[in-house]
Amino acid sequence: MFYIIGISIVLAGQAGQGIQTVERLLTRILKLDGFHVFATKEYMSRVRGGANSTEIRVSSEPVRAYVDAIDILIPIDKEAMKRLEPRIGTGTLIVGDTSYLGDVNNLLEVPITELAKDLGNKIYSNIIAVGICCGMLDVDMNLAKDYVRTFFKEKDDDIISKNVEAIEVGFKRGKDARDTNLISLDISKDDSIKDDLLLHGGEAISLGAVAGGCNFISSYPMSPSTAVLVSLAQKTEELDIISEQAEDEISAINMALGAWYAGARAMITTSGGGFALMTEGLSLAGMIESPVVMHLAQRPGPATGLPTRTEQGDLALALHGGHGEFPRIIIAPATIEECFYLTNESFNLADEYQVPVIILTDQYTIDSYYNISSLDPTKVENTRHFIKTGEEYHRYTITESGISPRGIPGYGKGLVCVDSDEHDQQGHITENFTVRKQQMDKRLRKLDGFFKNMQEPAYHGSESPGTLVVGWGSTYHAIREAINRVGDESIAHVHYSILHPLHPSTGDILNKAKKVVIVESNATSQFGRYIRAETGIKTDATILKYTGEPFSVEDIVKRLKEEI
Amino acid sequence: MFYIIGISIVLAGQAGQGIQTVERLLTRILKLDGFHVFATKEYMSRVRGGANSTEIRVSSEPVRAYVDAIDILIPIDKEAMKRLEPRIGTGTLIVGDTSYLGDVNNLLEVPITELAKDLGNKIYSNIIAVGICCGMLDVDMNLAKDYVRTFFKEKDDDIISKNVEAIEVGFKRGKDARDTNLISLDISKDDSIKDDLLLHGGEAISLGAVAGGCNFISSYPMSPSTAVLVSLAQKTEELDIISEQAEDEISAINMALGAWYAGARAMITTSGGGFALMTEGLSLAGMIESPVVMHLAQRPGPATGLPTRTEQGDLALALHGGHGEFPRIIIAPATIEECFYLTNESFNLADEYQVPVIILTDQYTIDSYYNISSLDPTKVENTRHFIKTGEEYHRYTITESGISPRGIPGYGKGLVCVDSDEHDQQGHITENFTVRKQQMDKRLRKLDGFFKNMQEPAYHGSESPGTLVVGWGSTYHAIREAINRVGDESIAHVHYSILHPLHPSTGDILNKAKKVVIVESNATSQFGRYIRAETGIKTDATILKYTGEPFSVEDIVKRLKEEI
Amino acid sequence: MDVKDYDIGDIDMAWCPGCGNFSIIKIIKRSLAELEITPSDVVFVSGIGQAAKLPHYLKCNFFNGLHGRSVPVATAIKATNPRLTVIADSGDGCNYGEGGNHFIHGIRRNPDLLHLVHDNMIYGLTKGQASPTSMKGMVTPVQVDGVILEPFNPLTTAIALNASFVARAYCGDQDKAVDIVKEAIQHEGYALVDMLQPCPSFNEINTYKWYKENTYYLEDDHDRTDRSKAFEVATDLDRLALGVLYTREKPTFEGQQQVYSKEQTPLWKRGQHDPDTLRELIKKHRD
Amino acid sequence: MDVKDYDIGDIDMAWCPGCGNFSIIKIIKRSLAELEITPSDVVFVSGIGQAAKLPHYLKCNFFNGLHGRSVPVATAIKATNPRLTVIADSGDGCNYGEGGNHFIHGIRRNPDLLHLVHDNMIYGLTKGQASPTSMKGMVTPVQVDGVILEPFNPLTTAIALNASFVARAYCGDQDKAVDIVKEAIQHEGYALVDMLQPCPSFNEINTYKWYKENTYYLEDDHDRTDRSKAFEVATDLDRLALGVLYTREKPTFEGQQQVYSKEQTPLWKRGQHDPDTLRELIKKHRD
Ligand SMILES: Cc1ncc(C[n+]2csc(CCOP(=O)(O)OP(=O)(O)O)c2C)c(N)n1
Ligand SMILES: Cc1ncc(C[n+]2csc(CCOP(=O)(O)OP(=O)(O)O)c2C)c(N)n1
Ligand code: SF4
Ligand code: SF4
Ligand SMILES: [Mg+2]
Ligand SMILES: [Mg+2]
Repeated sequence: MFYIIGISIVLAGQAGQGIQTVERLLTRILKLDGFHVFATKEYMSRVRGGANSTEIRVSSEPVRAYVDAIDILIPIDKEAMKRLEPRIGTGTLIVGDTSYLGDVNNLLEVPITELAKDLGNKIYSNIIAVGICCGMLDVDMNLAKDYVRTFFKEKDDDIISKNVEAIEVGFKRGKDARDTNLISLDISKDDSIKDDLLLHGGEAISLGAVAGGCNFISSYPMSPSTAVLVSLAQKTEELDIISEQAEDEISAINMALGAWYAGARAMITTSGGGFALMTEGLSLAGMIESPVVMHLAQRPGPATGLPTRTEQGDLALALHGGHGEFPRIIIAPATIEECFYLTNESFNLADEYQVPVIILTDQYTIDSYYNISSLDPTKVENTRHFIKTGEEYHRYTITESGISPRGIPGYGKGLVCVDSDEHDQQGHITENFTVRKQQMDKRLRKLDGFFKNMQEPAYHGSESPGTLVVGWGSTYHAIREAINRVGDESIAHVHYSILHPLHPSTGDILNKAKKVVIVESNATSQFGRYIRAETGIKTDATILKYTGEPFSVEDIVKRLKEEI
Repeated sequence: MFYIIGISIVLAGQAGQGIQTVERLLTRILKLDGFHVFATKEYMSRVRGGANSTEIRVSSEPVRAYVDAIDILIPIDKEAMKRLEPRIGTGTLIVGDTSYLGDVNNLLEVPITELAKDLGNKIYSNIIAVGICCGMLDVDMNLAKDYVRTFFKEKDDDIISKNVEAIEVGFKRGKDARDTNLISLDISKDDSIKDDLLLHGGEAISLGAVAGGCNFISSYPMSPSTAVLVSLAQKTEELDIISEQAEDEISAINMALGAWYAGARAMITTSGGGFALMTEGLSLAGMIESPVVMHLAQRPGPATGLPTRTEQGDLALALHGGHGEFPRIIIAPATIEECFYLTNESFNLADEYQVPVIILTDQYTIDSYYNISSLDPTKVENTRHFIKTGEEYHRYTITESGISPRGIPGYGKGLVCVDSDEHDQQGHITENFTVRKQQMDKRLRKLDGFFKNMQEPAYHGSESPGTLVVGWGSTYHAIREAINRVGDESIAHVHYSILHPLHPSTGDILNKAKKVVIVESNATSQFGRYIRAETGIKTDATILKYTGEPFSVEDIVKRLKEEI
Repeated sequence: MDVKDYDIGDIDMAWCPGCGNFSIIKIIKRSLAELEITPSDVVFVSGIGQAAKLPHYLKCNFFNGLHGRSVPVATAIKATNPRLTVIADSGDGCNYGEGGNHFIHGIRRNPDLLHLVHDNMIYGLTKGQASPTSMKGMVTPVQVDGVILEPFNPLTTAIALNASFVARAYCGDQDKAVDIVKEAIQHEGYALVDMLQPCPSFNEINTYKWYKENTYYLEDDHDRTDRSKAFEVATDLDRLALGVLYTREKPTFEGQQQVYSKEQTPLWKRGQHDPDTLRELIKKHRD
Repeated sequence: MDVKDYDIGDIDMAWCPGCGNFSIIKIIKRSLAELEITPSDVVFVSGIGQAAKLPHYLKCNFFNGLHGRSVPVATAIKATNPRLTVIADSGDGCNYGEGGNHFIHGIRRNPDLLHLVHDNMIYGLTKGQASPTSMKGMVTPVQVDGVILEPFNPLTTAIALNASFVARAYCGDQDKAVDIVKEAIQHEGYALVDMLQPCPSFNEINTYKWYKENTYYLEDDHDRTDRSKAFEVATDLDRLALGVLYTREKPTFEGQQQVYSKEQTPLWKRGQHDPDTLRELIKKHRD
């Protein structure tokens, strides 16, 4: 059984040629017209030029993963083609202009640039491309035109009507191709999804943060994490949020800790290099038992690496960064919904356990999206964990749970004393060995209670499978679709969104499988190593990718077939 | 069989009371007189006051580990007593003045302060204490006096003779105690060790570094790592070394990388918090394939922790610090000799494999010493690995070994281009996925060749033991002596000085034992976890200490007896 | 309030006999008492060093964080709860060495803080290496040939950054130091007080005597608003000027935050964000 | 030498059309050519940003390191091999933001470097957030209400730190910029050139036109050794002075190293330390 969901359209051009506008316009129009959509983009670490592209999948059922195969390719310039060559197959229809495409197979010739110029300017090329897709997909034209009008509403009337015309011009070409049976696309529409949401992982995280009560963000820009800083900054008009661009990452994490100390719910967002710089501060959070939420959006390293590409290469850093020993929680959302709900939850967990919570995403998660039905900002109940202090308040009281009631300065009569040195219950420096051990033990038992309410890892398929595929974080949907495509009932899938502490059922789950295959976007199987460190179990095979590209469904299908 | 080597003398007082002078004087005199000695100190994170102490063990055979038991205690003030109380046993002879000691058992009353005042100043108290020890141990008085004269040679004649007098005054008291059979110490002298060396781990590392060709050190002061910076700075008069105190640790590591790039052999020295800050730079070394030697002297964390105490809590950080994936080597010297030879070797390894080499020590290693026969600066052959470049030189040529010949600017006609972004063979930024993978694979295979010449872990005892004790780094001698004391033939001991890559024999070695017990100065058994991640083997029991104190022989004996 | 109200009771102070830090803590207590500031309304933020231990010896809230990082922490505390009196208090090494970047950018932000720097021109706690303010030629165990770096001048730098309050005090002269510190606390905006402090244990050059001989007080008619003049005064290293060199009124960091445009309530008192607003924000993603 | 000698050949340049960086690379090539410096004798050290990509587009040795860290790397390279011409070359965010602490202390060290800062008053590569030098009020996706921080003034700061060469240039005026850069390279010691650069993609305020209207060249009779005067000139933000504002002769960092007191040989040429000296050092530990 070959199980392909809908079609994939790839639009490509230079940075600055409006590929992002195309993506936004087209996915919105399609969704409003009742199509399920998925979109992800890939782009170079530069501002203009180069070759960027966006993949849009359109389907009559939910579609949520990246595929290599391109059904329709609309390149707006030549460079784009070169880069996409490996993905162009015999079934790929290329739409565009021979003037820059040259001699290619399966060409639907549309003189996009010419048509745009006829409208008065080359810049309408991208909107024409949107129109072509709409035409091919038989989109409701009025809806498309309305959307274009709203989209450009800030612009001059003339520009608005030119854009509407561009859509029409493109639409006609697309419809022609359909009418002449050059292409035949049978994707049915589903009216029930018209009110669905379209938002990428970065936005879902920042919405999850505000749902979790986040009211302070301090960060230093770094791709691909900046999306979260930007989207929280944009909300400071409507919401009580302080957003500050720090001079460096070290300042950012220390500000966040100061903010929690004074009663805020603070977060930082960064990428690998910035996180490395923050690890001293992470260790400080461990020592002073400060809550803090840290969003680490991974990109390929080491060092500067590939700033705008994706990887899951910083798990080991998230697990072990920072000197000394202290508890932490690591979460890797697998879906847009989880980006929202788990981020929301992270603020409660950080506050309750007084530990750093690291949200581990990657460029792919940040920049991808698909339609989801809804997000409920009150579904996760927000709990508040600081107390009003009395005169005799001691910040680091020894308790059985390991959690000492947390006061904040200015609320109650007590003094709140926190110290990065080893300290006694009052927060004063100590060199007493017994006190040291008591405080260490107290800190290290804080998460013992965490297990009781811990979400089970997602499990699909037989409980004693022939092959168990293990994944974490952003590979979820690609694995799901790949397993569906392979269509072998003996394959099961377990997926981790809460990485650390590792769910205690892990050993049992893995032991029940004949063969364990792990999928990770890194070169050394960091999660596999971590599972082995925790359970002793070695995965039987690894499916790894570390080129900087996300896993495609085909990547996993191909390797899975080799492994079963 | 109860196996105690020689006696242990503890001298204690406030910071600033000259306890370090005492330690230095006494150990030198004893060694020159033919006694085997061991010394270690513990001190507070302050400059004056508090309570510091030094333990000196004296024996007729080599003695190299810390013990809890105190045979002779000479406190120079009251505070010192309080702190040492847990270590005072029924067999402890306390020497000093009732005026500050009060009512204690086993007191040899010597009015030290009075006697010092008689000599003209309270400050002679510490030298009198040295004299007492010399008297008790029947040291050659002329030798002691000569040594004191040389030791104070920079001082005024008057002060020199007062110090000599102080030694004599103390000596008489010590000898009296001996003559009256109050104490009887039978430790024989060994003339062959008079030329032995006495140097602490910090000094051995810095000598090892210069033997390895180190000619550049950039660092920021941080206890307990500063000793290495100081001792290299002190050598800049005699040797061609640039020593620079950086404005922060980030600058320090980046300077070291700049220095290697331009052809120096550079190192940094730091402790956990500083190392955390350097991890971005560590990752840079990984990416640009720069050699660099990093000395990480551990102290208890998290955060500021206990700045002058000891722990093995930063192994996970050394293993996983830095974002992205790249090879590194981690070495943890177990002896003074290894501090020297393995540091020497580190410069060759870093240079040969173009990787960061982390030398992982701790406060205990840095501040402890015992007599060793010699150190040979030419034993490790220094190899030089950079080449003269030709016009067509490419820094990152793909090679089978993964090692690309390293050029330096100004030597040859080639240009040396290094880049923190992913790069092509020439060192230019790339976003080509294939090139990315090639360069990643190249970097990750660099250490494949490392295994062939890798030193075996030290092994003592039966090859299929009932109990196998696993240790690493600074616990070596304490484990050795503890096993000797327990005297059970079924116990074997394997000890790691090269931690990463882990020796491939590890699984086999551990599997042969009925029970594996690991000894670590941390709370979470980081090396145990690492072994499990590598081999799947879980240690059966852990002997852990994380109070900030070093392991004593007794600690291990007690726990070992429980475990066998 | 009385100076005694800030006493913490019996605590072992880790400073050396004769250290300038003993005077500094007195200066601080007197300043707070004279300004009638309740201990529970003050937050001290320090880094690591001998100076940075000060908050432990005082009745106050404190955040004794990492070496070099007190300014960002203090800035965030003040922004989160502007009702607190926030004092960033640490050593010269901490503030001008490890924390140099935060010094610069902290000034640019202009939070309403007292930034008190114990300037003993040495690294005390780590046993006597040069600090950024150490004088040229000073020999230490690390600077074996003497300091060769140009000493860092915190005052010229702060004036160059157009800091809103720039002062130098000397802890050996408590009355005058109290005046300066009080003014700095009352000043709305970032206020630097570089507090000259002898370190008898490690700094043999800048002794009590040296400070006496090499400092002078600014005249009453010194025009604090004259930036160029203040700069010129600050460049003089032979005679160190004491007093308030420069002030400039400007809006504070926290004062300019959108969150305080309507109400002054500290963030912790505000509760969660309004769910309806969140729902609206989410709905926007329908198209 | 000819400007062409620095051409790297066919390479894809990641800069936007109309960017000031194209002028800067020309200025650099011309300066090097006119000073007859061989490509293999030059090392460029850059950080991360659009500016920091420059060394890739030039025939030279380069160390394109981490964001913010070019100054310590460059300092060490020069100290390790003083025969090389070392140029630290990066953006304003890189040097004054992330790298602010190295900027301060780099100046204090006074290595013989050209420190060239492409000052476009914006973070280019990360798509238009404020940089330390962004003007007040500038609205960006992160500074939604406009920049509220006091802009960082690199020139007043460098003069406050008594830097040995402080200049501002404008890349739109290549001839004059070449003169300034050449002088900075020839200057023995640390030389800051803050190079004003339009960023047509993200900075809509500081355009070519704006720079034309808001800059002027210092008169020939400007006294570069007058620190107070230089400071005053540098404080003026309405009219930005171009040219060399301040110079001060002082010994370089590498020049003061003990290793070069007898011979100038770069470290790599010296081989291992003498084993006999090492043996002596070890023997000292016999007592
Ligand atoms: C990241 C980091 N680096 C280094 C240290 C070690 N350290 C502690 S205090 C100190 C210097 C203190 O000097 P200063 O700030 O002038 O304070 P003082 O002791 O002179 O009062 C240093 C380097 C540290 N704690 N953390
Ligand atoms: C540690 C770290 N933090 C953040 C980044 C992301 N980053 C790359 S370039 C840049 C800003 C560049 O601005 P600037 O230095 O002014 O250069 P421009 O692009 O304007 O030329 C940032 C924040 C990074 N690479 N490393
Ligand atoms: S080291 Fe110096 S500054 Fe620190 S407490 Fe002692 S005398 Fe004071
Ligand atoms: S973003 Fe700005 S500075 Fe960077 S290349 Fe483009 S125009 Fe130039
Ligand atoms: Mg100091
Ligand atoms: Mg810039």
